[in-house]
Amino acid sequence: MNKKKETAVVSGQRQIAEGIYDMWIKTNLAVAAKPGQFLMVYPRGAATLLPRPISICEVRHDENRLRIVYRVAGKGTAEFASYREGEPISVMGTLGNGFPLEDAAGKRVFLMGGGIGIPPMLGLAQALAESGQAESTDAAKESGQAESTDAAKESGQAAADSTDTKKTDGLTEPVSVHAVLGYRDSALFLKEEFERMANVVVATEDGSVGTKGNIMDAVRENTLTADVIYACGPMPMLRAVKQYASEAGIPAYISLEERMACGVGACLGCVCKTKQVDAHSHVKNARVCTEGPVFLAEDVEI
Amino acid sequence: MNKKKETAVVSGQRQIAEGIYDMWIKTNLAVAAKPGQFLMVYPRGAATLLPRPISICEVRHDENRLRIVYRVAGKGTAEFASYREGEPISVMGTLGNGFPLEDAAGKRVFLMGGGIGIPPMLGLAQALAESGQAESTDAAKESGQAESTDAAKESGQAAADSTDTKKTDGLTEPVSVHAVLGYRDSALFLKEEFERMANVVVATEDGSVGTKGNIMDAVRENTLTADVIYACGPMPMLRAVKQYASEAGIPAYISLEERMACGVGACLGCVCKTKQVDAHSHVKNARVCTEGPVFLAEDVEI
Amino acid sequence: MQTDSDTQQRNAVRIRKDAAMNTSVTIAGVELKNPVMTASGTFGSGMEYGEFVDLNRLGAVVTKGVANVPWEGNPTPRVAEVYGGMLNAIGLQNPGIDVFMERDLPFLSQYDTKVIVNVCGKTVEDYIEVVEKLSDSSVDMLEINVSCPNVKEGAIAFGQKPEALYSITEEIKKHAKQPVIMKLSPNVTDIAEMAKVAEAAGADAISLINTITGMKIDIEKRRFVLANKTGGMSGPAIKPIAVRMVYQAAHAVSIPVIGMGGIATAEDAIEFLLAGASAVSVGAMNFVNPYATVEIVEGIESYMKRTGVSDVKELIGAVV
Amino acid sequence: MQTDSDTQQRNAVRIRKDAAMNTSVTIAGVELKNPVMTASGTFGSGMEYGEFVDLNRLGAVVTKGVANVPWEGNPTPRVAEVYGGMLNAIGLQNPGIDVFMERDLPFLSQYDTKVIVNVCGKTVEDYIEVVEKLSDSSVDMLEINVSCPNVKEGAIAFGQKPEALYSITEEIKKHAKQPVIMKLSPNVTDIAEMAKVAEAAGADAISLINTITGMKIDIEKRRFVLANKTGGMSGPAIKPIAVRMVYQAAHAVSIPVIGMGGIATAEDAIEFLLAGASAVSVGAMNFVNPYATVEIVEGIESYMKRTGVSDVKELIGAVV
Repeated sequence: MNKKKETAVVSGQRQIAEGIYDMWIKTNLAVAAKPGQFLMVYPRGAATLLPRPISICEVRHDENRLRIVYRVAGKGTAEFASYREGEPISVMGTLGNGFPLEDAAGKRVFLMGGGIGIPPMLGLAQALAESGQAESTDAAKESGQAESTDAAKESGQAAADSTDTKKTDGLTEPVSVHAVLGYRDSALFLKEEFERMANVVVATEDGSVGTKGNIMDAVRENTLTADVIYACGPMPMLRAVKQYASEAGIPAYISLEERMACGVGACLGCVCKTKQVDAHSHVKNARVCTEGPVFLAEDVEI
Repeated sequence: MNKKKETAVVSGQRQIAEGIYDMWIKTNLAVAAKPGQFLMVYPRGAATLLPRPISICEVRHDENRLRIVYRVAGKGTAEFASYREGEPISVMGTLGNGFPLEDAAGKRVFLMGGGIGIPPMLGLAQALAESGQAESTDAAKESGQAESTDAAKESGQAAADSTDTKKTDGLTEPVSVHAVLGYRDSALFLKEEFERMANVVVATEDGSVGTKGNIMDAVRENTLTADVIYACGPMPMLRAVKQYASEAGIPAYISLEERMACGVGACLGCVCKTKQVDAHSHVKNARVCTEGPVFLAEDVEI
Repeated sequence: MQTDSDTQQRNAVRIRKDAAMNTSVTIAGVELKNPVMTASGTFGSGMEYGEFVDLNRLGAVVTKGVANVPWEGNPTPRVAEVYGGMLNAIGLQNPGIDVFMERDLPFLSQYDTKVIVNVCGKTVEDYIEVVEKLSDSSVDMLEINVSCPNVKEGAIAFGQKPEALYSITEEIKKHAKQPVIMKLSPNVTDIAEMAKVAEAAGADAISLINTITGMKIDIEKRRFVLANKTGGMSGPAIKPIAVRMVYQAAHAVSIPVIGMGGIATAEDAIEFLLAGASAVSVGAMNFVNPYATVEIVEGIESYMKRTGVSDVKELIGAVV
Repeated sequence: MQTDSDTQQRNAVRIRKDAAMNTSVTIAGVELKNPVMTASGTFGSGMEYGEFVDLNRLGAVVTKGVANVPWEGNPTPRVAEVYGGMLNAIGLQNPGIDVFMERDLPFLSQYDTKVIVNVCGKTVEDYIEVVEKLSDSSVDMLEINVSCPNVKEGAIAFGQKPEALYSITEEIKKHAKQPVIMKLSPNVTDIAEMAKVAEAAGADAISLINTITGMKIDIEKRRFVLANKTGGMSGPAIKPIAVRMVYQAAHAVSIPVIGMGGIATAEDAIEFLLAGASAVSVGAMNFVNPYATVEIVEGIESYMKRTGVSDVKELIGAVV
């Protein structure tokens, strides 16, 4: 898969919460984009030269369109927020490894998103839902769908084993998907879209909706359990997710953020600490932009 | 007269020759603007912070509008050239001393413009024409218009004396106005507008129209003479004007260009060498932005 | 049509300074009503920008450099734009101390702001002549320019070598009646060392950074853009270098540090205060926004209000 | 939709290099097909940007700094944006010379471009170990990093003092089989002196400027943006300082100078050549435009064509 920088076109943008923008981009980069990958978006302003890494929220492969949902956090993103339909936008992509969908097969899945970490979980929720559809139209019909559901509930191991028999085009349906979403307040951006594809549980910092507190509080309050976790959000949340997963003995795939410059693995700006010596760097650092942004929580020191 | 920086509005812009743009600006700065003064125009781009000094081409006091005609010479002016009607434009003004109109009273006048030095001469031509109209409606009717015309032709001194008797609102009509305009080629921007107010003589570098050569060549070829000169253009042209005026024993007011930073006399970037010690600087340097841009040619070393 | 000064005036009304808010700072015993000053050479003697801002709102006005006699300065072009900033090689053109005292000082004295005279010279004697002429004047402080990169003699020659800086500082202190601020050059290997030398020689304060020597070449005409070939670079482009040097200098000495270099906004000014500056100067950005100084005064007040800072001195050196 | 690489390819076709046009330059006996190189630390070992540009088009690839053993580098955040540029404090993270020789060097050797290895170390012995391991390799030149501002030991300590620079240069020359380029720090008072010292100690060429030490403070969080507090500044913002230093260095020595600092376009590259650089490196701007290097190669060719320059060497030091 080749990385490219190109001048794409904004095919639509709207504000969906205070400071949160929802933009569709017409770009050839959509062809190979996967949930959990990101784009580098380049401001035009001469004072803000570095590209901004922004997670891909949704992909329409057939329409050559990508969706990004981002928070205005400075001059660069404020510039992006001013773009109207039809304007050019300078993007590079698609970057990063993305979430391993195959590990959701036959499992009870948590999609955990906090704040501006919520948007990339939407694309993942869609991909998981589509894997289910794919299955129900072919593989699922062959093998019957109830079979592994109970097994998966028993243990993650059992579910993992079952994937071998069920895999269709590398994907199989998860048993259940809970989207656990943490917001600041009642501005529940994207929540309705999640509800079409997952069971949604909400936590808000101000307690205005759902559980007052963070996403782990919401999990406890709703006595939810899972076999695998996918998560994106602020570092304190990811630390809590890592600890929870470790105690529960389940894998957690977490998408990390770090200040980046190049986005392609050249500058070594965006490393995270790893438990083992990294195969590329030969030290205990992995490049978030290239080896990540998604890591198995137990592999990284956060 | 207070200087101000303000966010004005572009009220229209068109390209009138290759790389030459004609922009009208709606601005309160028009109130006190005079021919030969200039604006500082500020690019928005973060790499191009310094304002660009641009001569005022025309003023409509009654409409709060100013006209600038400028050449695209770099990133800043290229940015200005992209502005559409209704867009904001950041300007400071009005700056500089302007041309002394009163010295044209009762004289045979040369307005000499070379290249992008042509536009400021248009506003001067208008002001001189208006001074004539003002006169013909009041002062001229009283004293009779033919009187000083012959006297003025005899000598500049006689004409200067006559201004005392004819001055109306500080202005009187010149006897004749020749606009001597030097262009690169046949792209004779603004020429038709000059023709409504002055006798126009053209020189082109490539000889495609009028005299082949510079404006002094055109003066010689047409055996024109004058009692006072107003000029704006590139330095070699202004040097030729200075020499011509000196040999002819007539005053020449020349508008100088120099790289500027502040535009208000603070930075001392844009000085020109003066014959005598300058009253402000106490050295033989005058600030083009403040003491100028119009100087009596004999007062400056160019 | 919205004039930028209208906006400024509206803000002035909206962001009324809290009575309990203390914005004053003290440099070498001189109390400034707020930490915002002008950078020498960018504000004339205040007259030109007095048409745009109320000089009474400023902590201090620092004048264009003044020598013992008039200086003609360098040939033109003297200024050039660079990415995010500018180069200048004015060469310290000035009308000399006598004209300054007759014309500029009386003008400045009308205002309720502190007056800091920037002093330049080719020899130590030149500096001392100016310093002595000012000794009975109403001038509040002296800033000694030993860091102008654009003149051949004097100036930066004193500011790039520790021994030279020490001896000129010591000599000026012997003759100065007012507190002495030594203005340091960034064109050095070790700014902390230079700061310490100035302090050891008796300076009451230091200010930095002066401009950084730069060059621009016109590739079409194949010649230098500035007649002087090199010029001093200023503007937002150099701010990170200036913040670093202010931080290093402030942590090397106990005398106050006046920080400058690319300050365009209140946010920039606060960054310098947090790095250790006791006051800040606005320089080249006056050319870009003639209202910058007062907007920064107001912006610091609104930051203090928003973040619950009652005394601006709490910000000084708060990031370590 | 127009991809930037499409544009680049169209240009490549349109601006066919004139057969009579000579773009090659020679540095210490090594002939580069054109004067455009990459700046160490901004281009990895070529692999990452090989997805964007044809490495065969470059005069040389200069690798990320390599030490005798793997280095972990600094904590994050390691990078920050500043006005017209960036700060970095990577801290020379690298996999060590053995991995470099096993993995990166064979990759680079596939291409028809010169390979210059940037060497870093904490002690003179560290440097020499790397230099000796490379002595029988296919590497064309060595660039000795004595100017990284982001590591506590070694690096810049060798690059800011004339005596230290002299002795490490002399020592490395004793062990190096390939030509040695000393990469100089701009964080010095007198770059011409440092250039002369490097030449006197036997350097075959010098390269400059490395990054300028800068700092950025987050005024909302009241903390340094970089974990290392300071970082090296690069990008268009520093270009005028770099051009000035290249000019001063080139006029102080007779060995070739490789110029860099904020080069974003062919025009920038040509400015450095005119100032006296024999070759140029593209650094931080690779991050902004991954096609920058090849666009600059092509832009130099089209400038030569337009202005009637048949040999790029005519441009070197042409403005005095």
